[in-house]
Amino acid sequence: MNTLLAFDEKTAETTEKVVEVVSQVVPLPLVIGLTILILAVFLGFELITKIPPTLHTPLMSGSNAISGITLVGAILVAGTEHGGFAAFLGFLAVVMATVNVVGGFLVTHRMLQKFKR
Amino acid sequence: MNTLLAFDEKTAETTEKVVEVVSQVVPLPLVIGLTILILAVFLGFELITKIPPTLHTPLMSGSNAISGITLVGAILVAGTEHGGFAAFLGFLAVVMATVNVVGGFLVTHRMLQKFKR
Amino acid sequence: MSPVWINLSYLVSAIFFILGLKGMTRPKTAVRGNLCGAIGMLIAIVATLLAAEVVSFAWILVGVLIGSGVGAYFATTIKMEKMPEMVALFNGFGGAASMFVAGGDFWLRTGDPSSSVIISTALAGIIGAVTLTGSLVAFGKLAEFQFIKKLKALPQQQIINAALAVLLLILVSVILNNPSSGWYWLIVLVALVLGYMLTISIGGADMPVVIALLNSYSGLAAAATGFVIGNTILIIAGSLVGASGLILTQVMCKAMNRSLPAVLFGSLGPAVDGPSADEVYTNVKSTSADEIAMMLEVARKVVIVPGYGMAVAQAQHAVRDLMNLLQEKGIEVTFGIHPVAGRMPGHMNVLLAEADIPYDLLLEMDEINSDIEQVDVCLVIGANDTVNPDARTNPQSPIAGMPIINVDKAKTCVVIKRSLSPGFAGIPNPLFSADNALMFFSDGKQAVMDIITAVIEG
Amino acid sequence: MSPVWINLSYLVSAIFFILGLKGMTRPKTAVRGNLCGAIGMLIAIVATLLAAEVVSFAWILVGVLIGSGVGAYFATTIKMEKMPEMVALFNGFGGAASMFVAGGDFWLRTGDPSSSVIISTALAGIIGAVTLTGSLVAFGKLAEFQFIKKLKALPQQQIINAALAVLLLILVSVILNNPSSGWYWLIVLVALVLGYMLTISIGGADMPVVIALLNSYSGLAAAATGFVIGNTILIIAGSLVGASGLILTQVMCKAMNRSLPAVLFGSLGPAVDGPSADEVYTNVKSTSADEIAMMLEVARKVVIVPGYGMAVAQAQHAVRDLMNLLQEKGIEVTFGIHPVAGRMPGHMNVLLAEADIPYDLLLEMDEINSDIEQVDVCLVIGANDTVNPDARTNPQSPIAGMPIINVDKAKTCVVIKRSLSPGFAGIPNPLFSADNALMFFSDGKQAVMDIITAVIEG
Ligand SMILES: NC(=O)c1ccc[n+]([C@@H]2O[C@H](COP(=O)([O-])OP(=O)(O)OC[C@H]3O[C@@H](n4cnc5c(N)ncnc54)[C@H](OP(=O)(O)O)[C@@H]3O)[C@@H](O)[C@H]2O)c1
Ligand SMILES: NC(=O)c1ccc[n+]([C@@H]2O[C@H](COP(=O)([O-])OP(=O)(O)OC[C@H]3O[C@@H](n4cnc5c(N)ncnc54)[C@H](OP(=O)(O)O)[C@@H]3O)[C@@H](O)[C@H]2O)c1
Repeated sequence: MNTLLAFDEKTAETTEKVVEVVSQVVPLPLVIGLTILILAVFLGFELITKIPPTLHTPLMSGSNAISGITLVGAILVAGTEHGGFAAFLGFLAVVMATVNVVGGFLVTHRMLQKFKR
Repeated sequence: MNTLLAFDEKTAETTEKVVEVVSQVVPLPLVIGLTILILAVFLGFELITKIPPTLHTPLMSGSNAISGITLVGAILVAGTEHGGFAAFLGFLAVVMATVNVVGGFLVTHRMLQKFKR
Repeated sequence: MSPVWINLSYLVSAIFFILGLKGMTRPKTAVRGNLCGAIGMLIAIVATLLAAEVVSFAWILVGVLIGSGVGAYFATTIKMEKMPEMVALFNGFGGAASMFVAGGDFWLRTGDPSSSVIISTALAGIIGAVTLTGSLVAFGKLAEFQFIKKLKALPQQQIINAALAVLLLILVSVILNNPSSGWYWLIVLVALVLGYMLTISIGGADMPVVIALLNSYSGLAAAATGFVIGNTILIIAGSLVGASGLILTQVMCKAMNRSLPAVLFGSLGPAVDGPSADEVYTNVKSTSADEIAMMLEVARKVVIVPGYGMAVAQAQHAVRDLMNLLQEKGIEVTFGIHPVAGRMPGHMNVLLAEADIPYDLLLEMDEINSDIEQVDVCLVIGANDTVNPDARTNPQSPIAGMPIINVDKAKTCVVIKRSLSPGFAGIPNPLFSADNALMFFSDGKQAVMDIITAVIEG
Repeated sequence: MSPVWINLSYLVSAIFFILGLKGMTRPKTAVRGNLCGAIGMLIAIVATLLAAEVVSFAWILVGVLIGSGVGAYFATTIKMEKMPEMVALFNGFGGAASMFVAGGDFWLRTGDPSSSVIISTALAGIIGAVTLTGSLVAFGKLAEFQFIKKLKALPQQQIINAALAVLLLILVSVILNNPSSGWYWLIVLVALVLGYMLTISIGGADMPVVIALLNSYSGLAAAATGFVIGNTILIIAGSLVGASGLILTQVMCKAMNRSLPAVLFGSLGPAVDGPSADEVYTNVKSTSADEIAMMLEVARKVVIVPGYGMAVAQAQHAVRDLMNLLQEKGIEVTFGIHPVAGRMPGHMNVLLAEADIPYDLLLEMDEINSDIEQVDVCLVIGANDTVNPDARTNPQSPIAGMPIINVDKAKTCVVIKRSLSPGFAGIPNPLFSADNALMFFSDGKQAVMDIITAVIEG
């Protein structure tokens, strides 16, 4: 069956139906996630090996701030309609991730301004 | 609905059914494809700016060979059970892409061997 | 906002993160790079807030307010010298957040999750938990809390750690067949203990490596969470951070000539069979600010080599004043920065930049070493292990092979520190009794100010 | 093989491509890098052959056999001088393949394809078709086929091109509402014409830029095809190639001090108001092999600057012999390589490497220029535009601002070429009548062999 060609008489119909239900969002397939991971890791290596030692401390605090991206997940969990325990966990995650993000970017900014000239 | 969390009572069931039908392959969503494209382009830029001018000719013929990756698509089209005109187009594509791949890698190899010492 | 648009926003956010890191490759563009990263974060957050599945905003709002307050407070009040501690602490928060998100998502799941989701969840929990307790220990050790010092590694530490790791593997295979939240929290609990156990046995001197590694972990935890909730931006940003932390770890290990496993599982403390301090310090000559001022006034080339002691003494502003004074007299002043001077990579650069010392005067180790013989006076301020010639000459030394700044090869070398006590590696330094070396025993800041006064008056 | 495994194989293949490009960053690892790329390709192909939807292998087998035969024949028999032509031709094949794949897939579709699929298909067709005819024209121009020379650009070329582009836009909006194969082939037809039109008006001297750009296009066509069939490896590999071609284009444009639009749409041919050859060539002194040999024997530093003429004359092996001879006499010989010498970037490096000249003797333009005043004899072999001092001194010159190798600043400069006829830019070169310049009118290879004989005999 021609699924890799994204074409197939039988599946075409079924797929279409689902597309309606989950409103065009299909859960990210594992292999695709891995592909994105590998590309990003390689890209990260190339980018970061170019950063000079002078900037290694700001790099550390800055990338720390970026790892606060998990805030996105925290918001999704904290904002769920089901509430309860999960929402509380989400709340904790929101607090911690926000400290990470806000504190990280701010302190990096503070440091980097000294390097401007 | 909690689709971004890949969780939802109603869709969970439907998704599962489809997963059976299309045997875990869902057509690549456009945004995901774009994400992969952007990551690969950035990675390409970082990698290729590091290649010294001495190797620019082999780089050109080598990346030419890589662009023959369209052979993968050619095989899918040429090998389809539906045959006919499409398979013929696929055949043409297979020939051309193979020339590109085989010729490209071979000639690059020939050139690079001179650089070994 | 429809999911397609949200995902497009995530893509834009990823581009901003990448451009942000590209900006960090040069001091001139680094501020802009950091702003880029912050904008990327903002885009991702706003897009998520607009997602259809986010329906109740109370928790989120309160959480963001608290978090912003705490984060902003720390970021604006922390002293530059305390950066390592702060990074360690924030790292832990990042790991904890991922751990909670994965747990919350698992709690919400009703259907039978696929095994890849379960494994991702378990990974996010494990890495997040290890990051949390590991970072807390690192924080405690860097801040030199007394109670942390009292906590000792257990005798069979490595075996216990291995047992915990095996236990985790078993628990993961259990949760694969019984996907219930209870098992998740048990896994997290074990991982929390493991994180503590792994770091408690590592010496304080190696904490910067641990922090960088945990930095990498906090990124990986976010990436694993990305697999849990099927979110590309978490995977991309997490991977970038993962790569960043790993590279910094490598940089440090190389600068200390040690392998990562040696840092993580190696023995610590000084080599027992090394020479004692009394054997080494036979020829120590101490000097005064006036004498140093006289030497400086006839010098043509002066190199200042700062170390952790400069950070402790907060001497960077005094050092800047000394530099200006000498430059006015036509003396060439540069700085020799060892890659692991201080308590985190780039630590010295940040401090000196804070004091408005132009970064093009901060030379890397190799550059300084290449013509250190031409240097008239080398002023070592609170550096110790990074200028210990034993690393070069004594193959038995615990720091043997570590590249150092060869201050002992300068014409004269003045070492400013409070006593003959050792640096973080805990070993004596033969530099202090070298023929061309003079000791100025004083607090770093006070010493530099005394020298300034002496130069002005003399 | 199940789709998951196929996709995993594609991921492995992508990693090999990336490692391959990383290998290309150093001459020592480049062979391995290229092999890596080939292995990546093999993995992708084998995985695809094992896909469930590939059921009939006859066409594939025949196609692969023919393609391999043709490819291997060209690759093993082509002369190194002809690389630019070969790359141009192969580029075209890559574009054509993507165009056929997209067309074949479109033909196979039965349901209503989504608009993103239609647009991707149209893009693959358009880019592929433009790449095909563009590359064929580039090939023809480089191979200097007579009939290509006779084809002239139409008077209102730019307007026609714009009209074709608009027509394509209209056709794409049509096919969006009537997704039928007929429209697809009409689009392809128009794009084929556009590709021809765009390149036919570009001067032969700019063909290398065009080839690099088409190289980039062939990658983008593959990436677009990846969107059509939902295949990640096509997207990744295509993007890598797209980036590669674009960077090479930039490199060349910078080395010629021209913008890409100026290359693609700019005027061509010599500036009409420039000085004529008769005005410039008033002081031309010609010399002989014996005289050159005498100068070489008393020289301490010799720099050889090759250009396209060396490729035409296939003089690289003779040059190698001359180098060995001079080195035996203790004379320092290096090579000055202009980034756009020859007919593609790195052209000279490949030729000289073919003749076993170590690549560390091949210096880049800036390096050579930095102490060219110390050079006793500069031997220019078949280079012209890349050593034209007008670029530096005459702001009116069509090549004004192009960085050149300043051979006119060497103590003596010997220029080997067959006549006073101009290089690819078609403008006279004041170097030839400079006071310190001597012309040796001869075929490049013959000239070098004559010099060798003279040196040996003298
Ligand atoms: N930076 C990193 O990323 C990193 C990473 C891993 C490991 N490390 C380790 O950290 C160490 C860094 O070496 P280092 O040379 O910078 O420092 P160090 O070897 O730790 O020595 C610091 C010296 O500063 C002196 N000091 C402390 N407070 C002072 C004050 N107020 N005024 C003047 N002097 C003062 C101390 O001597 P007194 O007590 O006598 O004053 C001490 O000997 C190395 O062992 C390195 O391997 C660093
Ligand atoms: N390499 C690239 O990537 C690239 C890219 C874009 C543009 N270009 C353009 O290509 C040109 C390259 O400059 P170039 O200096 O290498 O070459 P050139 O300016 O094209 O000049 C080549 C010279 O070689 C001589 N020649 C031809 N056959 C010869 C033979 N058998 N023996 C000896 N001499 C021979 C010709 O003069 P006679 O006929 O008198 O012998 C001619 O003047 C530039 O205009 C550059 O802008 C190159």
